[in-house]
Amino acid sequence: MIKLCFFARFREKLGTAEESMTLEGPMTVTALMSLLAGRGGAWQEVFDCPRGIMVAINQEMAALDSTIHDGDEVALFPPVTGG
Amino acid sequence: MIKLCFFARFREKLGTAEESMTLEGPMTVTALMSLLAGRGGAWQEVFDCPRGIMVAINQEMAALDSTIHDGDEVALFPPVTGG
Amino acid sequence: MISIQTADFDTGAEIRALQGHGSIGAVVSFTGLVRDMASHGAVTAIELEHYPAMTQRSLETIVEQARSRWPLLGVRVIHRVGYLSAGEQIVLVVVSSAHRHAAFDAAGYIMDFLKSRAPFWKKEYVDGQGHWVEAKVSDESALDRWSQD
Amino acid sequence: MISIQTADFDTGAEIRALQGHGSIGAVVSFTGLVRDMASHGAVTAIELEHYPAMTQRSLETIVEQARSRWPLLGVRVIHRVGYLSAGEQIVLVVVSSAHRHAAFDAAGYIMDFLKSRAPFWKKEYVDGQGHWVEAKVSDESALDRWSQD
Repeated sequence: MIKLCFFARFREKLGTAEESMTLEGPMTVTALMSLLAGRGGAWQEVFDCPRGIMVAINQEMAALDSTIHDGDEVALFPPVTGG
Repeated sequence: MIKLCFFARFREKLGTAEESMTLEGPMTVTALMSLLAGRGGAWQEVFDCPRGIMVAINQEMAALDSTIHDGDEVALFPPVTGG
Repeated sequence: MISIQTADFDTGAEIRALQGHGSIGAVVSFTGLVRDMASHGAVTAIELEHYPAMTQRSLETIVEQARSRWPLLGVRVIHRVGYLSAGEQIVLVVVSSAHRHAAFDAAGYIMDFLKSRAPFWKKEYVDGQGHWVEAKVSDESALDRWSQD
Repeated sequence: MISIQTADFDTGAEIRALQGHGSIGAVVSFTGLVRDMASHGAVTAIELEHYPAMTQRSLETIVEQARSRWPLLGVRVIHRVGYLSAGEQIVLVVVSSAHRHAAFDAAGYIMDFLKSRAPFWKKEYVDGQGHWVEAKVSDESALDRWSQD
């Protein structure tokens, strides 16, 4: 199981802040995004193109080719705009 | 007549903060410094070498080859160290 | 040293708190405020969302990096979250050092990385309508000036 | 906007006073303090001399130059003169702008020029002995980064 977290525009568009997901085996962030985009609707809109998507694994910034393992917390969000 | 002002280390070394001086005609800052150095003693020590001396004419920073005219206020001081 | 909070802060008190040490010669502060104008109209308020589990850690990393680059004597970072009205304070960075260039550079560095690395998202309210603020390319490119080689 | 005074100042109040305008997004402050150490020992106090007829004008010129380079919404400069004990505040520069880089750069610019162009001289007291502070080459060379071409 991994935990997925969505923030800001993504959270609103998807209508959910987090979910749990069963992981078949380690996969890249890109593969996870394809999987989510495959759900269609808002999921496809948000995750169809990896451009403009930031990812953190276990609260550390990660890259599109980073590997996700069982037990990870994976957060997907638009570029940050604080300060 | 011109007014001469001295500050900080110069003021202390010369034992005077300001004086009035009769000007024969327009002269450069360099010429004024030679004239002051010619007084000997502390004056010579301070004005013998123009390096490390800043000058302002009528409260504006000036250069060694700037011209001093009658009625000017000429300030001579070491490099500033405020802030 | 790092606070994420809904409450407002007292910039003067935070600056005074960093001035205690006798070898401090320079204190630089940055305060970010809610501007009343956006490209699409007058902003009445903003809403700041964050990623609680990650935000504190992210700011700590940024501050550690600043401390490893400059000899700093004190650092304070406060970032607010939740609803904030136009004119309200959003963020405070205060840095103290023996010398002014270290304090200026470190405060600028922390703000540049905070803007593009710390997980905060801003929604602006214009005529009662919320709009998520788009990230600016300039925030990402601002990091270039801190790249070492 | 520019004050030369013996009295202390309230950094927090000065920053607040510059935050009034709704289009302000960034306020940067610099506070300079009397450090308790010099190369030749522990400093107990300093004495600041200035050139009254010129100092105000000199600071005005520096602030005008900063205003012509960056879109500033407010500028406040306070420089103290006379006797100051270790730990006391010497100088304050506060700059407000719509954007943070303008505020950071303008505050840094004003301090760099103030340090090498404004007629103030500092005497440090170490064991009751006064020593005039020597100008640092780094203060003059700090101006290079502001040269435009």
